[in-house]
Amino acid sequence: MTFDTTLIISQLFNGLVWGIVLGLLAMGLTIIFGMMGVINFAHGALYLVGAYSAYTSIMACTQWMGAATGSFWIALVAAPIAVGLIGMVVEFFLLRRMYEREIIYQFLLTFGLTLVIQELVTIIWGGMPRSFPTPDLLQGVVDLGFMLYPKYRLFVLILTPLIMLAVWLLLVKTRYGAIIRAGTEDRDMVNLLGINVRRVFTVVFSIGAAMAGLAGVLAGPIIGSIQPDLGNSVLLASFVVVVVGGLGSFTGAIAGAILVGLVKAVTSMLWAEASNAIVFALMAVVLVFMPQGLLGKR
Amino acid sequence: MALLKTTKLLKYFGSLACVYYVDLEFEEGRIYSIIGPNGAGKTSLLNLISGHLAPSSGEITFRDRKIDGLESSQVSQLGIGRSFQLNNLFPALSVFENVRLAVQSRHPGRYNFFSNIGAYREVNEKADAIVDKIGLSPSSAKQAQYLSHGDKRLLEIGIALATDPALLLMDEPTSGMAPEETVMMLGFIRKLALEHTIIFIEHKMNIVMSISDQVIVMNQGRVIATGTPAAVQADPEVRRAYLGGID
Amino acid sequence: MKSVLRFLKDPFVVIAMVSIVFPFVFPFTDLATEMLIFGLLAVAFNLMLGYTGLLSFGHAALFGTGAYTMGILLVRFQVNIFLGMLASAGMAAAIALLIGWISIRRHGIYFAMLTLAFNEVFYFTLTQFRDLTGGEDGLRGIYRPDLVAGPASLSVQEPMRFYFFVLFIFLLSLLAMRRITGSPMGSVFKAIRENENRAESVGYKCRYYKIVAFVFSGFFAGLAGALFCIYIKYVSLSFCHWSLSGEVIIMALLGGIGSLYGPLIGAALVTLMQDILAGMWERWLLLLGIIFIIFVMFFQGGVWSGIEALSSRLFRKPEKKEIPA
Amino acid sequence: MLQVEAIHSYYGESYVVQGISMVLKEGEILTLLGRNGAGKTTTLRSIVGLKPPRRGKIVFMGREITRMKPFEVARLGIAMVPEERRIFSSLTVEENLKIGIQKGRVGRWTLESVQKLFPILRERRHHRGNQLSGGEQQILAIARALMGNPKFLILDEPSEGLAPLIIKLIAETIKSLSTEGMTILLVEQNVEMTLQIAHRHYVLDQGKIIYSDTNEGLKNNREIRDRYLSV
Repeated sequence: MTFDTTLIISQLFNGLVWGIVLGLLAMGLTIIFGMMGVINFAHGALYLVGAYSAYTSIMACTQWMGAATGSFWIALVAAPIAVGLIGMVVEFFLLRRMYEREIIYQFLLTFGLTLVIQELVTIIWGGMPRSFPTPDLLQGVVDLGFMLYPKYRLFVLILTPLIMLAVWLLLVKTRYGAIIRAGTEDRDMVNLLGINVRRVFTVVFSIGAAMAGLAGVLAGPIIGSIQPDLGNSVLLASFVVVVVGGLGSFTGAIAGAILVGLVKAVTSMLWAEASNAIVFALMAVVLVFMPQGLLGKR
Repeated sequence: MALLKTTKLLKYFGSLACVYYVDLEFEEGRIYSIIGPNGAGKTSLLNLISGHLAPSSGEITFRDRKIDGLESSQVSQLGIGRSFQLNNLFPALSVFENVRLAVQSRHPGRYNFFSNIGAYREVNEKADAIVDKIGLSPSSAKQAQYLSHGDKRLLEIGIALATDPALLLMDEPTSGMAPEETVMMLGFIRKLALEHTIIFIEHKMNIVMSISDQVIVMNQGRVIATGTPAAVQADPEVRRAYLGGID
Repeated sequence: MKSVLRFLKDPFVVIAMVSIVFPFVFPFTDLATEMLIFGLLAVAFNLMLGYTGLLSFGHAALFGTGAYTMGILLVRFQVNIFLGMLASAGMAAAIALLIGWISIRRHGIYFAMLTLAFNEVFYFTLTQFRDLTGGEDGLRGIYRPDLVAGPASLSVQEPMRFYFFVLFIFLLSLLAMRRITGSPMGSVFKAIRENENRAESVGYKCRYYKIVAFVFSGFFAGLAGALFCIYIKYVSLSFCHWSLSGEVIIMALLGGIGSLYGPLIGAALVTLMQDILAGMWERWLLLLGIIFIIFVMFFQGGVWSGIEALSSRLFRKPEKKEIPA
Repeated sequence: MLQVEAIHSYYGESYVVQGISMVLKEGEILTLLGRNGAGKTTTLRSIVGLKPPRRGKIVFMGREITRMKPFEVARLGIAMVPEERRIFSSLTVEENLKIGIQKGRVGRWTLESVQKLFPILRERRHHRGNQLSGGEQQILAIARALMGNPKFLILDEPSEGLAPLIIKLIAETIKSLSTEGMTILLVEQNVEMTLQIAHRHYVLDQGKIIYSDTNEGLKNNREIRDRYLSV
């Protein structure tokens, strides 16, 4: 009996960890949508790039410095920066020309981008799965008193909310954050106040992209092995999260992520194959009965 | 019997009442104008009548039939036509197609999905007649988005007319028009009044005073006066709330 | 002479003529057949995006429904081919009705998300009925039946014959969709695309019309699925995967969503690229993605509007867009 | 200070500004009058770079700004208070003001001095933009423009839809800003108000300037007022 409860609790914890990683992705999506009105279909691809660039950075560090000490921590910083830069390039050369167009076209542009990025990843890293190492420091398990739980997952469970909090504070408490929020409402007016809105948008998109990249790094050791179709399922899941939580709402994204993570954990205990479909069914139900999502505005 | 009647009509947006206990009666065959400063609740009142908004409480009856809570398509089918303050057209369709769509909405053929649209003679003829009536025959084949502003305003009304409304709601039909166009529009509204009951929102006082039978003055969601143009102009509360600072 | 010329200016006639001659010029008959089938799917899809303004991410489910229905009817009941196709299209229309009835309540991107969600749920449902669908292994044992109508029968095993059979169905469907878009109801679809609120204000219950558009679209998408099933003699879960929905969107946009025929060109191009490039380079999707991005950004009208502009120059039609005063 | 030389601007396909020229001197209050659709707002949008003219030239303090982006124009010291105020409704009053700050442009106006000028902005500093009345929004919009310490202030119909008392307050503010040396370009429908504060007027009709005169001149010209400006 005790064995069963431990199993259930650890499954719920897994759901929570997964949910919080999704939450990070969803928050990136939300920032991009909330600030720029763009539904970023390429978010999953950016997550993919995050995971792969972290992988490469870990391998490279290991090669140079011998032992794998610290290499994960370098990747944890380097990969989001790399992905953020990619986001910057994408915004600057592609998305920027699309703001005047209907939202569907921005959606389609990022959809095409997904194809391109995913293929590029396959070309660069090959189609075979690659195993993603867990950092030495976080190997093994911790005794939580009521159960043993992998150190790394616990680490993710603690670190991710801190990052979310930091981003949230940046957006809500600083003048730059106020500018970003103002930019979502009325670009022309912000421009008229002497602020280069285009640059603000570039920054916003690259922050959102970097968050997707970070989620990719953090997820690496959890999934253990990475392959080029990694982005797809995660993309769909994070869409579900933002829709369930309420498009454009931060708290909604986090609440939605945790809900989806837990639902997924519970269903994978009861009926594993159905867990994906049930998550989507959840989204459909929310959309039909609460079109603004759980915590959406308007 | 009043054609249209509102009883204790109330609409809240959040905690703000944009229409506050409005009781009005509209008789058939007259021209009513609604005036008031920005944010007085004029457009909201029109939206409540036309089914674009649902009231928070209160009742609207049209020919003794309760119409509050109906969808805008149902309200339209009952015989209330609506034109909008900002042009609300089918931009990539031609003038003729814009009007024909509205005519067709009253025709049983609208459910037909397998015959050529050109085969409905009476629909096409009526659409032509209305395009002619609003004076846009020369640009009948032009896409609505390429019309001049004044012509767009006319088409806006043409679409509303094409549904054969007994009651025509017009939101600032002359907004943004040049002086000569405004004069033409006035003549047009007078002509329409022979066949339709009209309620319209207007900012230009000389227009309001010259063509309305009844003027309704709103301020902060309330109706503060109703009556003939002369009576309303003389009303001290109206002068204070609305006319005061401007003239 | 003049009437002949006008006849030739009708895009439908041109398409019919080109596709009749095509297999004699183009050496890959099977590929040509595939182009027709996906062309039908893309045009069906565009009844929604191009004509009604609804972006569906669920057309893979409708295509798959058509294919599975056809496959199952063949394997289990050895059904008549025409009956089977009708049943497949009908089944897809029914699924479209179900998905549409719920999804249509939301607009824009929410609508797209809902159709995507239903596509996923549908996909999963198929994996669960393994006895019926063959699950992950796909449905096997499908054969291409002869065309049987009363006492007459005709074999379509030979590629060229099959091509013309598909072409027959294809042209029939195209004509039907042309009637639909040119009908009074078709004009309401366009009105919804242009300005749904105003359409509602003049008295159309738009929800109803949107569902009807979805059902029509589903019917022809299902038909395309059924044709694909007897073409490839196999049905797999990948037919229902949402990435196929994505591919259809790409086809439609590349060809141009502004006309009935544009998506045909897009479908033909994508199918061709898929076959030729995929043979040369495994990662051809990269090129497809880049081309797609370029079209989304710079060629809103797609290939078709380019062709139209060219042909109007050839026939010296007066400029379509009037110059405003 | 500002020279507009024969600018032509289009709105979509319609030819809205048909060769407008004007000159503004430092410290002066100039108005653009005319009916709806006369091209006033488009002229303003052309000046601040939101709608660059197709032809013509705009020079501000000796620098050509014709093709500059709006934020670059703003950084030179031109502030615009647009029609409908365009307050950021989800931001607080204080955040709205802070966004108006421009680094490198310091001067008389700071959060404190603006709040001193309009005490209501201090009282309501934690309210969101959408919780303000029309008059409060107009005040906030003006204050937000001042936060960037501009040399030249453009106001598009500041009195529109406001109560007489607020209109008076705004008119007085405009006047006192001008006595402190601010150059002001005002677009108005409310002719009475502009006659009380402006130095010179231009009257626009169908995209062209059809009349220009001093304040006294317009006051005495009944014909122009009746023909183009009567409410």
